[in-house]
Amino acid sequence: MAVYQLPQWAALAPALILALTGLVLFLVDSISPRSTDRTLLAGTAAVGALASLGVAVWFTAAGVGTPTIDGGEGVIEVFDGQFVVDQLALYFTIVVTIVTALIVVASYDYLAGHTYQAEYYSLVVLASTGMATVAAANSLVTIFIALELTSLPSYALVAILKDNRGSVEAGLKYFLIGALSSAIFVYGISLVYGATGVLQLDSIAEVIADGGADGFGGLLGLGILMLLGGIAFKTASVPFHFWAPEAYEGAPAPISAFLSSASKAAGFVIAFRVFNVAFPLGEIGSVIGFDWTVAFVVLAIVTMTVGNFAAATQENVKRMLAYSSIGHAGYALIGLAGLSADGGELVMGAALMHLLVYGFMNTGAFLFVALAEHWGVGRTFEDYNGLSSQAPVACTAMAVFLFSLAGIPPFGGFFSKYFLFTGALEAATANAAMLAVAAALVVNSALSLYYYSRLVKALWIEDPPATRDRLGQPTGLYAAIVVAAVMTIVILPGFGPVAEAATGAAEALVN
Amino acid sequence: MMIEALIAVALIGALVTFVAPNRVAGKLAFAISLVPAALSLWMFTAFDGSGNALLDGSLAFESHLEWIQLGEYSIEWFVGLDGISLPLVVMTTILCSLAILSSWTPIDSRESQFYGLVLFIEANLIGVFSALDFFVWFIFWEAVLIPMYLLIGVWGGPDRKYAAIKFFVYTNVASLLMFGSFIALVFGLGDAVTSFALPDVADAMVNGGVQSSVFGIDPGTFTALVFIALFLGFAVKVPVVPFHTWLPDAHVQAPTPASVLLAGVLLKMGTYALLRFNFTMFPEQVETYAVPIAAVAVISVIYGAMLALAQTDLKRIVAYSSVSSMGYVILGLIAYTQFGVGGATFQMVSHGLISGLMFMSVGVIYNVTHTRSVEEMSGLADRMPIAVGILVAGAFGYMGLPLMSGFHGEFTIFFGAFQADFAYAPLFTALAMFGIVIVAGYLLFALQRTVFGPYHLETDYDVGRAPLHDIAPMFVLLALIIALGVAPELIFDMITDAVDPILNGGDL
Amino acid sequence: MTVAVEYYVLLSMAVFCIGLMGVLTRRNALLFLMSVELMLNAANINLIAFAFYHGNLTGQVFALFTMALAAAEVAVGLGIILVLYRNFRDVDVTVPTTMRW
Amino acid sequence: MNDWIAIGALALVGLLIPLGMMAVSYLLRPTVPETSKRATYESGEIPTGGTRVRFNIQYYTVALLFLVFDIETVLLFPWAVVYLDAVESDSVSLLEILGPMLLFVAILLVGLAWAWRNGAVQWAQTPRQAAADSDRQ
Amino acid sequence: MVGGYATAPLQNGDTILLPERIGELTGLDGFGVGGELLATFLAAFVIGNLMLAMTGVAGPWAKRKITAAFTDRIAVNRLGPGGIFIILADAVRLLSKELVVPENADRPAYDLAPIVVAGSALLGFAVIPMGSGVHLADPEVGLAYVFAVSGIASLGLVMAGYSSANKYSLIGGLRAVAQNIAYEIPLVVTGMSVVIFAGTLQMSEIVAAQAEPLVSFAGLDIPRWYAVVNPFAFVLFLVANFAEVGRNPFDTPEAPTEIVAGYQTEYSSVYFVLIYLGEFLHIFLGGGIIATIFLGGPAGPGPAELGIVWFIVKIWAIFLLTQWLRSAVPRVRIDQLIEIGWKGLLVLSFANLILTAVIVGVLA
Repeated sequence: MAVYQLPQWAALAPALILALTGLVLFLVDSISPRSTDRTLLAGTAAVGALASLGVAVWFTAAGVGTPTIDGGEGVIEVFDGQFVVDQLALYFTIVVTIVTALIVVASYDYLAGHTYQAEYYSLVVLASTGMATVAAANSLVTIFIALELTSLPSYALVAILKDNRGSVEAGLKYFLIGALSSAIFVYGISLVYGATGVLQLDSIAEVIADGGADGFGGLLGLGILMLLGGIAFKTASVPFHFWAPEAYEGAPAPISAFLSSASKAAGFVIAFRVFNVAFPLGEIGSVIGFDWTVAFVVLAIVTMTVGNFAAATQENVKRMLAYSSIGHAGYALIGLAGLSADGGELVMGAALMHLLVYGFMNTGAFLFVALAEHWGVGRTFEDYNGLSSQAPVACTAMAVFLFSLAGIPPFGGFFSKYFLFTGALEAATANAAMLAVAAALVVNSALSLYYYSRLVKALWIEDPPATRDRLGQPTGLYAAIVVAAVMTIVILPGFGPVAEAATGAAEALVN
Repeated sequence: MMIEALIAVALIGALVTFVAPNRVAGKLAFAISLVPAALSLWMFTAFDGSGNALLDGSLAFESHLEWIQLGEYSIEWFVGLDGISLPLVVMTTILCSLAILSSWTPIDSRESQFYGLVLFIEANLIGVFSALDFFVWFIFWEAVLIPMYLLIGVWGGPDRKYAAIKFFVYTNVASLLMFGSFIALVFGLGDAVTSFALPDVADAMVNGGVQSSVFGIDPGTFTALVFIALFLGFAVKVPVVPFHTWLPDAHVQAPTPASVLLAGVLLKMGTYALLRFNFTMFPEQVETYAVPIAAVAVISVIYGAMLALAQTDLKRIVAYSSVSSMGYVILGLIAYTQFGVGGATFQMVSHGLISGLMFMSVGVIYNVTHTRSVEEMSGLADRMPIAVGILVAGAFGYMGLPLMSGFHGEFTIFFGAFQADFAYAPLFTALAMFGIVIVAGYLLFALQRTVFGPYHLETDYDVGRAPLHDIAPMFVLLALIIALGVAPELIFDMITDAVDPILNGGDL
Repeated sequence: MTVAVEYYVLLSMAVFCIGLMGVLTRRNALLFLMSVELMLNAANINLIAFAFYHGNLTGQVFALFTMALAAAEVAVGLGIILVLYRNFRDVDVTVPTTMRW
Repeated sequence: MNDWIAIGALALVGLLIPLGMMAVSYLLRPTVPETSKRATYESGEIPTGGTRVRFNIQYYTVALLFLVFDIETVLLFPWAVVYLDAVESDSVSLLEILGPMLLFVAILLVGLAWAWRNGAVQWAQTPRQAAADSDRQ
Repeated sequence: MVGGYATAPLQNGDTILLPERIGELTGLDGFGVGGELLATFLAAFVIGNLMLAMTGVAGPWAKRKITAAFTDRIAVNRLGPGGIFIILADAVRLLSKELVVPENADRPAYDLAPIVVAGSALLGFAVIPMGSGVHLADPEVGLAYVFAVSGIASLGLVMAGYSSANKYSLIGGLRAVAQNIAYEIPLVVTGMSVVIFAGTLQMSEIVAAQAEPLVSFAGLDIPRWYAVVNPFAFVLFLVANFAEVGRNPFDTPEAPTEIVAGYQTEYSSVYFVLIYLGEFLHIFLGGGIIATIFLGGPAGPGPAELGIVWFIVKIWAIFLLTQWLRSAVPRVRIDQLIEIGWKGLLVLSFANLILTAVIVGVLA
């Protein structure tokens, strides 16, 4: 495989390709600032995203990251281990790039007539660059920088509808909370640095293992909690979740999809890597006096409950989806809550699978909202009544997304949720609190089915309002939605490789 | 690979129909649905299995495929047929084709979507009856609900929203309970099973069962809990009193073909699952809980019949009567004798055909009279003799007249129930038999009111002969019913062959 | 004559808490932004002090990055606050409550 | 003696001298209260309108631009300091020490070019440009 | 405390700094820390007053003389030789003027502004080696420090402009900031190209690096001043510096005849003196920086003791240049100014930086 000959830093190719695409878009806009040639711009962005997706898949296939024992190439360290390209990195790069591609294609129609085409696309691509970098970052420095590279464009993107009060307000709130949480995050980093004197994750673990941080238990613990705060923001989980409904509702729908799928995934990859690599459960407990799994157990339960119960009370579809995405953040947190000193890769792998499936179904759901906004039918459940009689295909796709989000067969969401459930049960043998988590998962899923099916009811069963003019069929949006729907279904029979990749990544991380 | 072919044909057909233009959708769907029907009939002739699928019998058309290997449990694509499932599959395919045919008249909006969903249901039903891995089975099982929910909700009667939601919620809660308990069971079995393949689980349960205590519950209690949870989960589907309340609403509101499928096949899913899970994997518990279950069965029989007696809406009558017929099936299962279980299985098939027929004929009458109320019509016989004739024939089948499949089904059930060795078995049987009288009562009453006597119709539409594509499916069904009534051994032999291992605890 | 690291930590903690108080109490978006900057600089104080203490340059380099990122953050934030003012004629963060648009 | 203490001392001096001068002038200067002379100076005319005039939006854009470009110099300084030693030592090739900075500056220049072309640093606009821009606002 | 790093910023260059010098002279260094502190303060005081004296000379007297010379007039000549005593007269006159504070000026910003302007300008001189041991402090980050503190002034200016509650002041202050930030970057980046030569930020080191001759032929040797080595950078820096200190042709912030007197419109009496002083201090500070990093600092023919003389000559030369331009070159418009800064100087300075880096890299 040609991966051998390439220089080390070429392992970051997916991220580099994305960055290059962003710059190219900027150049295009510099050459002709007034141009709103959507085909060119969206095309460039899509090609970039797909190219980096292809590279990431190729690397995975070529066995980058898989241990050499299993005939892989082993983990590639770049820039003295500031970045590592392992299965986890590639896995999340794939997730992010898929979502990005979908978003870009969908935006082609959504942005019709918008003035800041090039800016929009380049910001999207740059944000996904940050996410792809986050996936590979192996030092708190690179993590923080990549995280900011993810956040800053997102702020601008949320507020990109300059004359739309909702969008601007959303941007403001997203930005304020984001700035606050990143300040907390970096302060946490500084405390961890103070306790250990290093910032590279594996070296932190070594220092802790050698008892280098014994004197600074409190400092370290506080630092870890603050890191948790920053991560909670990115993943839109309690206690930094309250920006999510506003931001998702106000933002242009494709951006909401982007944030709620890709950005969330980026947050989780940080959580997974930092807490597994830097603060391995075995030693950390003795140093800081408590196991961070406790924090995650609480966070998971609270997050999923808050998200789902809030979602159940919404009248506005976008808002409902926003809260439900909070709930899903809670599900994914199980992956960390279920860890234990000896393994737990199953539950973590389940979380990874869920994030991948979620990337499809949630993106699709938000893109359907984008379609509805494109049609201008309104934003509440009532406004969606009887859309199926006018746009059956899109509504079928939406039904697929919603049922998959609810975790009903025969859709991808079912398996990922099931594995989370069983993973939680398995972890319960080591940590009885996980039984509560599993119970919460079941209860919340049942609850979620209620409000998801409400929307299906509105789409399919309710009668359409008397007066609604014909609905167009925007190519890009339809393409993105249909692709997402097909993938959501196809993942079910094709779940084997997904599970394999996810568990592989998790094992490499946990052990 | 035959089963995959069946499912694939139905699925692809569903997709094609879904995007096809509305005009051709009906004919297209019917044409497509003939393929699985023909295939399944061929499979019926080519059937070479023996024994029970779960208790290491030899399967027909078996196919294994590694799917997901995660943790210590493997999930695989595992389908196959035995004497119990094959008749049901055949019945499903035939009934679906006929249902599609019978819906040409009533369905007049968004046809392509309607027929697409019907074909989608057919595919999943085939999957349900042929799947032998729990996950494959469960996925098909759940996948049936969504399209049925939409069928009722979109094309149903005036009160369809309520009915659809009720159906959806009831069945989903039930499946959640069932799913959770089964997963718990598999975990409880510990190292005895390494996969979710039903045969493995059944094997582990029959010899050995749950050994160690699970989540702090001692094995006995745990198994009992799982048994009860599963039973409740399926009871909703069957339905058994008191979980039957969703059924009349769903039936009354659903469009004719939907209720045909609902009564004909979906209810059988419940009894089939009961047979596969509770009555195959939990022999001891069956013994233990025989009396209460029998009581429930008899109650459904009598209570369902009583309710039917009180109705004036033809569809409601048939709906409640199918509740009581399902009661017979449960009774036969709990009897746990060859005739009991075998008869129950036979009754599933025959009731599927008969209730299908009844709903079709009611539908035909409704198509022309636009009412289903017994009060509003009378003397239809001289206006639409053929349809009414078939209706009467179906009703006789319901009452279990000889030479009709109903007779053999019920007779064997009672015969088996008498032999059953739990307390008061004869008493229960006698009570259940009394149910037949009531059935005869309400059916004859309804028929007398509607078909005989001078012609009169409140809603004055001009009632003419029903078109051929309405009558034809009913003829086919009637033919099948009579065929099974004359020669039950057509399927009864393979059924008993598949049932015996259950009763002898796995060893033939 | 060097100062013990504890004092730096205390200082940074104080600055951080001042920033936090500002974030919690201020309603003016600009002041909010300044408070956040305070918090970031508190982190910088820590990083540099600890770099001094541990005798490696990592912390100082990271402090440089933090500054750069803080500046970028402010740039984006000011932009957003500008459009906020254009739309709401105010920079009070409690004014925009039109989320039911 | 620490440099920074010396600098602090100078700062102290830098504070004391102005204060001293203020004190001196406070002793010397007269105060003749008269409201008219405290009016805002607008060439002796009656002050019109508020004094917080709305000014060109470009002041903001330029300020934002400055924020970014000024910080990048912070990142360049360390490089500039070590550059000579790095070049003279044979351990690293010229490309290794020069390449990253070139890349960095190149990215910056892309940003500058974009800002330039999109009129971020363009102060005054001809009516035609304004018209062309109006659809972008 | 590991390694050379932690202690590095504390140790000085090999140059003897003014505090020690004074400590030795006055014998204060015998008195421990207190003595040292006092010595340091004395040194700072000396430098402060030196600068004050220079601006005093420059402002009321030299400026007039030079301008007059350019316009072929005779300026102040009554008091003392060449009217030198006008300085005292002006000082008294200005200090004894009434202080008129506009009615809706917002204080204390209005009062703080002059102090900030004057004080910040003075701070810069701390690290500038003026030869003959007149060198207050010599931290490793000298150059960066100078740029930093010289930036503070624009804060004072915008404070002045904003707090005076006057249209002209406001516009002036904003212009000052816009101009400062527009030319700050070229300034710093060009300074960076010098750092590439010197390989350090320490002022004394930079000066030392310029000491040895570049080329020497026919007995006399051309010193390795960076103005000679890289004249392009020198010119760039000069221009940017004029803009920084807001002198012609870049004096748009004050721009008499446009906006009355810019940010200092509403200032009078001692406040005016302070701002005025601050501006001149800035001119000299800019001159000092230029002299240090481009003109070899105090270097020059003759014994090293003459260093201070040479240094003062150099900064006065630059002051002369500013006055020359003031009377020779017309003022640019604000929009031209900004666009020259962003589209011209910025790009040029980056080009200069890259060019320097490449050349240095290739030569070495």
